[in-house]
Amino acid sequence: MPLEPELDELYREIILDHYRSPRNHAPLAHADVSEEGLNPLCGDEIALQLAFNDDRIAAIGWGGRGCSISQAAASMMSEAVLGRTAAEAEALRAAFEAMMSSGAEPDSELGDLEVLQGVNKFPVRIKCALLAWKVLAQALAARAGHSSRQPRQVERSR
Amino acid sequence: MPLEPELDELYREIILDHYRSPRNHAPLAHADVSEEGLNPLCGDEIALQLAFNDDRIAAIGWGGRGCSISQAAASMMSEAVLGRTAAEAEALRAAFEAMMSSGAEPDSELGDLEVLQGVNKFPVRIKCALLAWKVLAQALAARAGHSSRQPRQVERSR
Amino acid sequence: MLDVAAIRRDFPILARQVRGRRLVYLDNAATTQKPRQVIEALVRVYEQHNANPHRGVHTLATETTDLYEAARAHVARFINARRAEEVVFTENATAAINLVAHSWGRATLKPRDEVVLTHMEHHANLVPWQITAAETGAVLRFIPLLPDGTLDMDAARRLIGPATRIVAVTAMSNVLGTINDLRPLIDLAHEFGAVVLVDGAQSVPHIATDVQALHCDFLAFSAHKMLGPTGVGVLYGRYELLDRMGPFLAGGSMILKVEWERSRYNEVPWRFEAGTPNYADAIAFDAALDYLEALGMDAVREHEVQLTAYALGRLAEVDGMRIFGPPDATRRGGVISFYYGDIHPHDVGTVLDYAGVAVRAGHHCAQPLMQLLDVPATVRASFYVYNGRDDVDALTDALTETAKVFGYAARTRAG
Amino acid sequence: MLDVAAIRRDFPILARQVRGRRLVYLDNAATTQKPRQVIEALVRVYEQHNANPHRGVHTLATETTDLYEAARAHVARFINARRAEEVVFTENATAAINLVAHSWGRATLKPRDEVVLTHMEHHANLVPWQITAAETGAVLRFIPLLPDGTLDMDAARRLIGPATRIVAVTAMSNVLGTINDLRPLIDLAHEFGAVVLVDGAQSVPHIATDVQALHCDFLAFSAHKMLGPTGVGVLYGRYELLDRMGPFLAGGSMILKVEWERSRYNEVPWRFEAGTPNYADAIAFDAALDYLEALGMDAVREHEVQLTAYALGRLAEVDGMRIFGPPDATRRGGVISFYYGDIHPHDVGTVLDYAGVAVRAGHHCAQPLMQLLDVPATVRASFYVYNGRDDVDALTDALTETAKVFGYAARTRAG
Ligand SMILES: Cc1ncc(COP(=O)(O)O)c(C=O)c1O
Ligand SMILES: Cc1ncc(COP(=O)(O)O)c(C=O)c1O
Repeated sequence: MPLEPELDELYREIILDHYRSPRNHAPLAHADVSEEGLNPLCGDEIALQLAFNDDRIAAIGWGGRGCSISQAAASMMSEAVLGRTAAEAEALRAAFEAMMSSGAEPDSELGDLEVLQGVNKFPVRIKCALLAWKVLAQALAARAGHSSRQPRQVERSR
Repeated sequence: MPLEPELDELYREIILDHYRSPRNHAPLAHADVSEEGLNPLCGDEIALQLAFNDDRIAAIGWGGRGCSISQAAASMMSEAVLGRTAAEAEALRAAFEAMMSSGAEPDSELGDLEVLQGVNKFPVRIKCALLAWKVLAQALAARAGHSSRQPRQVERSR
Repeated sequence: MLDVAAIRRDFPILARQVRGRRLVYLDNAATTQKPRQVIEALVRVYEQHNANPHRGVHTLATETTDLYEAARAHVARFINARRAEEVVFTENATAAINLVAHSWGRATLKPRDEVVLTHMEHHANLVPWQITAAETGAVLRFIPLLPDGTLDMDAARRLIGPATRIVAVTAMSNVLGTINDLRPLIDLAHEFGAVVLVDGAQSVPHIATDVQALHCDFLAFSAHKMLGPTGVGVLYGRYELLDRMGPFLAGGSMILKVEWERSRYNEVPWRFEAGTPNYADAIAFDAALDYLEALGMDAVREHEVQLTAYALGRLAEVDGMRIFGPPDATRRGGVISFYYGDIHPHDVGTVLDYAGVAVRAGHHCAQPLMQLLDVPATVRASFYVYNGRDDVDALTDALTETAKVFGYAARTRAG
Repeated sequence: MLDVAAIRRDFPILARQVRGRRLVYLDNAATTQKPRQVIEALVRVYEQHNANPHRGVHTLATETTDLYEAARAHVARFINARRAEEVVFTENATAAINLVAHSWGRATLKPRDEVVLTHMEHHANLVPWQITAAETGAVLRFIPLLPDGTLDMDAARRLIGPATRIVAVTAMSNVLGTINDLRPLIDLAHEFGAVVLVDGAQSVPHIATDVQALHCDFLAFSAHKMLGPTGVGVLYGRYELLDRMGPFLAGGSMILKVEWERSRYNEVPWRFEAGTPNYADAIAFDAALDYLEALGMDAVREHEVQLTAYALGRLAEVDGMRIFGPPDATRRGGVISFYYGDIHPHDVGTVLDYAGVAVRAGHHCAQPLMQLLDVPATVRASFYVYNGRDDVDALTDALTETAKVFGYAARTRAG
């Protein structure tokens, strides 16, 4: 029973690599903002911390647990936004979400993140790939001062 | 569009006669027991009063409103039990209920009441024919001392 | 205009006979029949997709979830809600109103706050408010009716005021057929900061509904009264309102995070859908909406206005007929309640059944209104898309027969 | 023994393919598939009888009422209730438990009264009690689990005492498969005058149930988990208890006499069925009970014990497999939760789906239990009458494939 090529599209080697060796996977000692989110279907949880230098993300740390997609997506997100300004990170988030939700052709600036496009064929897993990014959006909003106090939920699972 | 014979079985002339000219259809001035019952489907209501002489039903009066079957049945019931002892009335009630519920061959002592047997073919109307008799049962029970204070409901409509 | 003959062919039950006669189904205000398109949609769920939605990653669960949420989105479009999340699926319209009486009412109402209802409410929009009022100390006020069966708007303007917290009113009476002019009532309620729940159980199936144009805060209705299966009701609620409401039924799916002693609740609308929803029927309801949209809700309304006008005319020819509700067919729905001579409605219903004509005889879940009308019950004939003039004729013919049985001197002047 | 091949032919959906592979449906604890006998019964209601029950004198209404009440009587026989009136139809098991938490709980519980639950309850038998406790001041107590996933009966004996008002406990865990030995618990509760609600959502479909032998006061379960349609739950309650309870949902049918300001409520069980019931699905549920009775509930149980034993054996051969719940198949139902190596259940579920194997991956509406098990979620395979050893083999084969994807060194020792 060989696996379908489609399944390989989901579990690309680079995704599994991030899953096994997550980057920036530790809490920050001094964070400017901390946000968390969860996906009630599978219990995925992501806690995210950002430290800024002026408007630039100077340090990022995250924790949580969940499936390979949610964890790899968080790891890749953390690499992708580190060093960017809030506005750049937000633009990247928007591009990523567009690729995941609408199946739009990936924006070339997404780089490695493009490997997650395969998740698009697995509607039920899209939420997994988006979780970390939603928490990022919360964190950026919180920093911009629209913070909601209590931990916000992210998306309802499908 | 001639009416079916079956329908004539339901609306026998004697039933319509009792419906148009109900017997004992007036409240008693001096009642020993008063009970009422209702059928929530069609809003049929029967209020019944009995006066006893020793153990014998010396006077009977009833009021209420409802369909031809419920009103005719009440009228016929009032004639049938007047002058009987509580035990005789109860026996008659049991015989009548058996005829209506199970389609059992009518007990010969039922007399005129037998015309209501046709209602048996109209399951939804059986409750109508039984309403007055259920109130009678309440009244007899009340007199025997098992009274429930507030007006009891009779049967749930079908 | 609707092509009634073609429509009838879609409804398998209409081929059935009752006691040897063609079934003339005129009990549509109670529940409607189902076209094969709806029955087939239901069969398709069970034969092809069935799985518990919202809880699984496997293909069947994904398919069922998508179909279920697509049904929700379709309902939202059908009533022009702003977003699908404004649609909560419940067991029936009654459960939808109970949800509001509980989650909004018990949390909001204080002693002496006023709940304004009308004298034409169905028990479903009366009894839940009695219970909530008893629990909170709120007071029920009732907008009375004018002799023609319409709401007394002058009285309404006196009743609705600063103490009013909610106005819960039917869009169309299931007894009188009256279509209420809701917009002025809703504007009045909003002036005083009250919210408005519209009982759309009788209106949504028959008249195009636009919750945004109506400005209502809540709307409740039932799928089974609009060609859909049983077991599905809808509560529409403005998102901001729903979002502030606590849960009603509790269990799986309506939670976000559960600990032993407390829980955080899910987003709207899932917060209000506890346990396994009746997804198969909700998905089949989607097909019922397709069917109605293909006919066109304006054509449905037009058809019923014409049929109702015809029926009012035919019934008026029957001697001893007392018809309730507004005389003008354009101001009422296709629901006609009447009392015939001195014949009890229950008896009329039985004789009509012998003629194959299914009508309702009873209090129509509006007992106190019966007292106002001073009748123990009424006979009610109600129409839908598959009814035609032949059905009305069957009704009036059968009424003539009824009069014969009861020796009532009924004559139709022109029949 | 069950003839699985013959049974499968009755289930149209089992002929379906998922991504080119035979559907191996192992998500039965979430919901079961439907035999054509049930689907046909549903179609028959709509094509031949459909009318609103309990409200009409016409033929269709009479037929529907009879079929609906016959379904109720059948449910009563199926669980050996004393009388049909002890069976209340609800939307699902969740709604049935909510009914008790509301109508019995809110009316009965006082501050510091104790509600005893267990650490293996489904959210449906936890969250309603959290809400009722918050409203009444009652306190929740939990019977803990032993390492093998059974209830700690010593702890239960310490917990249940004079302050206990209700013990609400599942007959079978939907995560661990544990079948609880309820009789001692129930006797203990009764000694202290407490009532007992049994969550039978997982047990009634799989094990012959006798409420009289069990001595339980309430029992809740869902039709959709036992071959029946969605949208039907059952609350069994001892008549004397139900009869003393006030209504929950309010509206049509549940009333006896309505006035503007107050109402008198109907008899049990109709007092608890407000509005138009989901009669079509209840009637189809009757056919599901026929189907199960034709197989024989003892044969169903025997089949599942054997299949579970086989599955436990096969899964134990898979390296890195952590299986939860009692190891003895005779002490558990056909529900097996596991964690496979370090692969997240969500990932396992996705890969299995590619093999056509539908399992559940998640918290199974038992989030706090997941914390006790110290896992974020589990994979759960659950069986029913149409499952055979080939399904179990498909599962274990697919697990081997999963390990390959994730580079996890899984080997089946004997596979
Ligand atoms: C043990 C248990 N209780 C209650 C429920 C709730 O059932 P339903 O979702 O049909 O209300 C379930 C199933 O989800 C269950 O497994
Ligand atoms: C005006 C009105 N409101 C509410 C209802 C209740 O609908 P359901 O019984 O489907 O809950 C009905 C129908 O019975 C109705 O006619």
